[in-house]
Amino acid sequence: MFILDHLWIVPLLPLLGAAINGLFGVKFPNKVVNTVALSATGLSFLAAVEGVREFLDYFAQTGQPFQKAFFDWIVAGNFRAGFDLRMDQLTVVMVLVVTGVGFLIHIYSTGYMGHEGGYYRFFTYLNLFMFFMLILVLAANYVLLFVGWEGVGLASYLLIGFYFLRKSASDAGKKAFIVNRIGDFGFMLGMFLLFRTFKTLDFGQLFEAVKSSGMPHEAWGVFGTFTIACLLLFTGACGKSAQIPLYVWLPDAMEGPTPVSALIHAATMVTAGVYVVARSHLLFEHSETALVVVSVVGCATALFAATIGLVQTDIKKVLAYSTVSQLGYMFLACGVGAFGAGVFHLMTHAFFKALLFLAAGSVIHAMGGEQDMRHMGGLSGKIKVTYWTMLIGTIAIAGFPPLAGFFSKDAILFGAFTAGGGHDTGGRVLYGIGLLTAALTSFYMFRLIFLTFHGKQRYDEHHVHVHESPWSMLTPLVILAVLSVVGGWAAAPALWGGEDHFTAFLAPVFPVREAAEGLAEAAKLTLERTLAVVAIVAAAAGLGVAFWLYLKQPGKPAQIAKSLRGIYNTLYNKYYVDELYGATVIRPLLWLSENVLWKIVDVEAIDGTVNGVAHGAAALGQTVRQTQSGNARSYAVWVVVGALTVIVILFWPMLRPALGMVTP
Amino acid sequence: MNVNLALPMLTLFPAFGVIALLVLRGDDHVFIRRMALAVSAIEFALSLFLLPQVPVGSTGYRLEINVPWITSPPIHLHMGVDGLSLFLVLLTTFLTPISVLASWNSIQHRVKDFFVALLMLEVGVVGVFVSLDLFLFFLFWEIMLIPMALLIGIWGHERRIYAAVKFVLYTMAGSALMLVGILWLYNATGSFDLVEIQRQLQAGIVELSPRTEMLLFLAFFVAFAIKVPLFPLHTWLPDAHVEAPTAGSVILAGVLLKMGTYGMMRFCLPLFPHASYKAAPYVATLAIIGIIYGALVALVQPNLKKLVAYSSVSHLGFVVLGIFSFTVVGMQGAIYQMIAHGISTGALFLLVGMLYDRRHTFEISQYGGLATPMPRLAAFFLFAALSSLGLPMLNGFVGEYLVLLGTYIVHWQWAAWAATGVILSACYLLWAYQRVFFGEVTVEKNKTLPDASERERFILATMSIVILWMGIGSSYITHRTEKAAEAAHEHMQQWDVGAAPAPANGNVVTLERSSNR
Amino acid sequence: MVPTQYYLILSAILFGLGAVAFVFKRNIITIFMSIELMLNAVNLAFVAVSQALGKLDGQIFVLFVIVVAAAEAAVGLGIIILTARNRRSLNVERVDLLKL
Amino acid sequence: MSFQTPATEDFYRVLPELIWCGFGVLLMLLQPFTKNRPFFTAVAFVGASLGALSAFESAQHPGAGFFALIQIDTFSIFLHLLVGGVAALVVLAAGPYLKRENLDPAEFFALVLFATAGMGVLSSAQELLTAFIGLEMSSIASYVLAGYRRDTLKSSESALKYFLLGSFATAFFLYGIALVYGATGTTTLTLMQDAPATSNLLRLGLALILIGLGFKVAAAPFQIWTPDVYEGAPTPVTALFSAGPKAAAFALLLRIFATVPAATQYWFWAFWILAVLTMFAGNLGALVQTNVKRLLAYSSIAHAGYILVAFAAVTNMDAADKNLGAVPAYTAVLFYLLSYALVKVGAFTIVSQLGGKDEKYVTLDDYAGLSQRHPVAAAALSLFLLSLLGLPVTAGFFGKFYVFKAAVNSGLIWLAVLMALNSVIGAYYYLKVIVAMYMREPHDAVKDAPVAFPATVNIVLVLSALGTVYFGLFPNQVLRLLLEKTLIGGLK
Amino acid sequence: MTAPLLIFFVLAALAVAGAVSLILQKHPIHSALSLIVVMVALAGLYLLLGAEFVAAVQIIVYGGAIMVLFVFVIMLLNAGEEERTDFSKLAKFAGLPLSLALTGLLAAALIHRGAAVQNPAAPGMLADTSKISLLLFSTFVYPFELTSFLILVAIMGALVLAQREKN
Repeated sequence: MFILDHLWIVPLLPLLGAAINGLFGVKFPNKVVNTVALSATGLSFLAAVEGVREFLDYFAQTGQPFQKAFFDWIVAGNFRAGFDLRMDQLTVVMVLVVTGVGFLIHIYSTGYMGHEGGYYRFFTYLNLFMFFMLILVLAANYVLLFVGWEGVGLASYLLIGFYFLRKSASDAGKKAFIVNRIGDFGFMLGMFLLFRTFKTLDFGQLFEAVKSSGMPHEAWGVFGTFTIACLLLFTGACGKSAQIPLYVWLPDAMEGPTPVSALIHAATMVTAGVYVVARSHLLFEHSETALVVVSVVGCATALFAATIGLVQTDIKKVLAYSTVSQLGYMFLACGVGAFGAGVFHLMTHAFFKALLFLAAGSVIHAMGGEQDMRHMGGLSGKIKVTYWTMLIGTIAIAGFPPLAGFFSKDAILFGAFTAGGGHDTGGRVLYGIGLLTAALTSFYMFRLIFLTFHGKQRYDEHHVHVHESPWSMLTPLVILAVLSVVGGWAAAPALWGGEDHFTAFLAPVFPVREAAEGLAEAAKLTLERTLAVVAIVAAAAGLGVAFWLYLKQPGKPAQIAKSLRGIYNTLYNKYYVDELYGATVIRPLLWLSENVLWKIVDVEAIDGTVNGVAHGAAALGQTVRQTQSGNARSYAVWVVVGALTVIVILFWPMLRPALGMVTP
Repeated sequence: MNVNLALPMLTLFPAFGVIALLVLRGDDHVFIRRMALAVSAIEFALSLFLLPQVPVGSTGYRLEINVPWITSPPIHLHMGVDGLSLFLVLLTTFLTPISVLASWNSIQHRVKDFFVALLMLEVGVVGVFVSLDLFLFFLFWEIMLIPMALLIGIWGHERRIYAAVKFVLYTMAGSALMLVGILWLYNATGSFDLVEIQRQLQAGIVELSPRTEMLLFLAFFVAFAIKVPLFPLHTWLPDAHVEAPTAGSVILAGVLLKMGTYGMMRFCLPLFPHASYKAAPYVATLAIIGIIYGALVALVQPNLKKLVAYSSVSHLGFVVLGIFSFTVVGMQGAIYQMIAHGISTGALFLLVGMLYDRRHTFEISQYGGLATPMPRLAAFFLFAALSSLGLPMLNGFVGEYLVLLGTYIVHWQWAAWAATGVILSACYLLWAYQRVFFGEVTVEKNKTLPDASERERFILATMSIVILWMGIGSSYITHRTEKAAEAAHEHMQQWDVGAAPAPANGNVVTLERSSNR
Repeated sequence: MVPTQYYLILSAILFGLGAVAFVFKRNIITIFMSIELMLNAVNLAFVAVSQALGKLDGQIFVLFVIVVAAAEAAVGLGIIILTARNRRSLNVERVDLLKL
Repeated sequence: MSFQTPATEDFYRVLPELIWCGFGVLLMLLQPFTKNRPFFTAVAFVGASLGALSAFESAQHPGAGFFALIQIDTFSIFLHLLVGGVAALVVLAAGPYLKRENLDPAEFFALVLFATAGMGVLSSAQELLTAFIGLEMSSIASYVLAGYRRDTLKSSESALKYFLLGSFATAFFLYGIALVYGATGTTTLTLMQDAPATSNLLRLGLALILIGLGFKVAAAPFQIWTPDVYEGAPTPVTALFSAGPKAAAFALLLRIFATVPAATQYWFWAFWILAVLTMFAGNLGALVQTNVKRLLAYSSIAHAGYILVAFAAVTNMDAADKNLGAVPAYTAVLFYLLSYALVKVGAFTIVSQLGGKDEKYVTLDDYAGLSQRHPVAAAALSLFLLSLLGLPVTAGFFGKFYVFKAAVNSGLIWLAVLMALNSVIGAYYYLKVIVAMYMREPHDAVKDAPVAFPATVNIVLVLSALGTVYFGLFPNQVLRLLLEKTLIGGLK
Repeated sequence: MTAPLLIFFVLAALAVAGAVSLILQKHPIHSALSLIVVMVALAGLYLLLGAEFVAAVQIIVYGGAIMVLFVFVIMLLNAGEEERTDFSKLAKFAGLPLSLALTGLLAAALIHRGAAVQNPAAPGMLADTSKISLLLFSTFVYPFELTSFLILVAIMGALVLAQREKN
């Protein structure tokens, strides 16, 4: 129980690494930086593994999630936010994914970033990110979770803007932070509402309070406490997990170094939104509306991002939109109540998307920094390990069995289809869109593979010396590839001869819900089988189209783009959403602030009034001064005026009736 | 009659330093600086001894001294600290040596006068925070004006005289009314003693008619609101900040503004609870406007220092909002935000001052890409900016969060509006940071700027440690300020006799005015 | 028998005419004379009232006023001579160096 | 009626006046024998301060003297000390000035002492004609003093304007006395207490008295002469004007006020309105001044306005315990006069020294950068200005505080608010001077001008500065003295 | 109309006429002479009121000494006709109306019945100069002595002001 009792060790190790590298790293040789950073993360991973082991023991004995308060962080009135850490099955999944994938990416980075300036800085940020991410997943209350939540945002900001000399990079970092802040705005209000209602933000106490409060489930259209709170929390999740309408930062975030994209913008941080929704599932389950909104937003984002991904030419941008799309998938799962499936997809996605990004990084590395797929092609023979691992990742994400993506996606689609007992038209629609998205995913991912690795070589060999990456980079690829292959089997359902360990494992957190109650076991199996087949067909269709368009008829895509110029341009320009935001929110706000608030309200109106009063006083002073004409005759008149004044004042009670004024 | 000389000594200690400075060698600048640093550092050390004097859970005022000073009208030398004033005093005594250090090289002209003014300012500010006699309070309140005006007016930048005069006139306009209010109160109660007046008002010995109470409230409130500054009384602030030397800005933002919010909490609420209730919606509206407005105007400032100045308007809006939420949580948050803002905005002003020392301009367009020549300064700047924008685990978050939470509990709309400030603060700070530090170095001169010197690093590291500590160990402070916040809250409750017995802290406070008063 | 009020009204008129003269005249000496006129009006009031009250002190006051008038005349004429010497003009409107 | 002689005690009661007049005569007698300036300064200083100190002797004989024409009470003792102290300081400050401007000291000092004696008479008189004689004594001496630099146009103009307008106002005052006499049958204040309050005669008489005294205290719109006269007069004389005669005229007003119920009743609104007009006239006028001497003149108008606020406060007291309730308001006036006199004498002394030969350097530009050229003078002047501004730890603060308190206590909130507003306006121009001294750079002409502060001037500055700070910190003793119920004696 | 009343009106008319003449005359000498007329008329009124001593003093000191001083100064300074400038716009437009209004107001206040004073029992009964001296030297001895200083001041003042510069 040592680690569990000192659970803070897990997040603290990366923080230590960050601190050492951050304060002294500038003087360290790269090797020392490596040692510090890797050992911090590695030890953290080991500690996490040990912690998980201890937790499982603990759980076996008590049947309770583990939670421990370490110190009071914020205390005011009856509000308390402690530095309390919590370990339950959901945490276990997250902690292992974060530390595990994180560690791999650290290894990868030593190779990838080896020749970059600011090496220590990079690892400082990366370790810092690990710290905050671990806080996020280990937190036992919303406030501490929020610490990690904002902290990873900060790390993301720093890492996106790592190449701060590039304006686009610093722009992207800033955008990421600010858009996240918009989400956080909702998240904070959500917390406040929860606190106001339940007087606590501690997960354990809060969920107990919810259960014991006996507050009714809120049906569709009822905007009760749960609905509002959940929607507010979901706003935060939208920001962090890049859902419509706050997804805009994620594609830009590709300005960061590729390992960052892999770690933060694919595997871990962006899934925090999903994690929060899953964590708050008890609340969401109290509100029909919130769930519907989550699923619709998720589904819409999935499709929307996938369509954009179809035409992107930057290899990382494709992956970025893919990530957005897959995150939509996860929300779709949560929205239809299949939280387990969502978390499962979160995990598998972490494997294969990290793999894809790292592989893409390897490609970019090989191409000497080139990211545009139009200038690649035919790389498969030259960088074999990268090619094969990336292909595995692609197959996984495309949803071909028996790789990880298939199982998780299948679970989600099944969940959607059977939502509302399987008779819900809404669920069917969601399913349909999900399926379409799956096909699109398969298409753009294979498009990526074909454009990059197959076909004609479209780069100049004299300028680009394609070379395979060092093993420090390839090892993580291989490991992740393996995980992408086998990861899915953890939750392989009965249909595939598995026992769905994953769902069972998460059962203490998400009580197993008979998704398709009312259906007989056999009918359920049949349905599952049918849906699986349909999914495979969809994926295959995507693959086929991609194969046909990019390998068989390489001229065709341009032709199609030409004939559908409007659509193509819209997609290529990401539906002009950035421009829309710019035109409707950002520029008007800046204009308003500068030209109205500052220059008119502040300078003219308020300060103008203040100075106007001063000038008025000065003008009055000049008037008074003018009476001082220097002419004694005028002065005599003034004395007479004064005399009249005084006499009139003293005789006022008698003058008033004389002047016809009567006292009322 | 209590005679505990600790607080008068603490208040007057810098004045002794001033006398020493005046009497001792006047031409040796190094000596003067060391002397000023020593005095302010000792003052800080002395003030640390206050900490154990206000233990967790202690109620009322500690280290009280109460001796008659003027017999008619009865004015007493009445001082005391509680949780609220304790940390504001500490903040003052902490920021003063920092300011001395920050002025080490940048002040080369009339060095002695500068440090004399700075130390006198400390006397005034500490005095304000420990005074429990309204007259004494007013006295220190006014005393601190002149050194501050001198700091701005002599060692400031181009429009320093305009700014200094504006600062004084604005403040005097408010304080003159406050004096009338104080006297009115004296007329009603026959006392200048805060504790005594409070007792009489609460016991119903003296009853103020609603109109009287409201007028009195306004007399005090306007003076405080100008100091805070609350929108729309804020326009002195940007000018004063931009023109002031670094040390002046640090003290101004760090401590002087807090005098306003301190006053609201110490005087407006306990003395005029009904009027406070009635005014709360309006005050909160102004505070919220201030939060958003300050942030939006900060967003478009081409002048870095002005940007930080407007950010103060925004941040102080949170404090006022917290106070007028009338919840323990909100008030605790307000107190915390006062201290946190002092540190983080102080740090920002220090950093801006360091940039100014190097380039003699505040124009953002004159900078850009500074992270390359001066990575350390850039790092510290980011740290301070993050604390200012309320990143959790740094000091700014705690106050802001508690204020919003406390406000939300009673008026969710207020909190929702105010929370937009959280978004906007990220916008203006990060944008400014980007424009100053990121990108290629565009101005040739900037390429060779030196990074933070050892002195600067010491200052910044100290500030950073405090920022971090306050972000993590906030309960150390909140435990000690709790009783003060509860007391302020209770006064509001006690007066609300018609309402149901007060629920525990942080709960909804009914705002209906009781009918039988 | 003349009512005392008549005297008072006469004194008021004379006093007022003094004021009129003070405002109207430009020659410093004449202006000073108008002050003497006003003092005379005051004296009339004193004497009339004194007689009405049957008290003698009113007459005493007149004597004092006359003394004061004499003293003022001495100093005043000194000042007038000084001014005339310095400025070569007796027009009060031309004495306007100090102003605003 | 039989012949009566005054009691011996009566001569103790007027001891200060006797000493002042005696020394005045002495100075005139000594004049042919010596040209030694320090000697005359010393004699005059001894005379002024001895006279002031002898007020303590007359304090041993309180009560009405000289057939109830005068009244010796705390009030009159305080004012004797005040005007005597002012005279002593002015004498000290004037010594170097007279030397610099090459003016005869003997007559000057004699006139100062006679003027002081007149003020002394004014402050103890409780009979209007005696008061009138005192007023004339101080006025006539003042006219001459204003024109003492007889060869300069400004000084003679100052004397002429002061004389013409002053006599004009005197006529009003005198006419007022005549009418009051007609209405009440007496000129002794204590006998007027049961005068018929409805009489037009009394009403008009009081109005005219108010006009006359309003002129002396420079209440608007009678303030009109003040800036010109103050600017043109030799600066030490200006110091005397702003402190002495004003205090004495206020004293008489106060005594009438305290003693004659009808006055209290009729004058309230007049004071209210005059106070407001005066405050604004003074402060607004000063706002745009660049000549420091003139600025201080305007400022003294404003301060008269503040004092009038306290008067309005006195009137508004509950009639039932007017005397009890009004005492703090009287105290406010007296304390204000004290603080104000200290400060004005100090400030004008500095102006006088900085002016240089022929008072050349009196504009704000000439004051620029004074803190570097002469830090002590700058600091002292700042202290005085801050006291005028009413900042704490100065006597001016308490003075203003008491006036505020009086106004608020008697329910004159609006007047207090207007006064507060005026304080802020006032702050601007006082700051303007401080700003010039501390925040601006000196111009070339003035840079090389020697600034000499002889010992006597330094004594004046030290005394007034110490007094300003001392009474700012420890006003107790003075207040205790002034808060007696028997402050103004002779009441039934 | 009784004789005293008639005399009063005649003298009053004379005094007012003198005052008006003072105002209207352009030459200071003429004004001075007009003022003497007023003074003489007033002296007549004093006699009518039974104040012989005051009437005598009026003629001797006022009409004699003071006015002679005036005339002397006028001659000394060789003052010519008054220069009727109107630099002061205030005096030009408001001076006369306002000062006339003041006159009117003063007179009106005294005409009002509230201003009534009791009329003397019999005329001339107070005209006892010895009583005046008794009063002057006992009750009013203090102001009387003060006037001596006052005159001293005046003499000295005139001296100081009128003396020429030594060099």
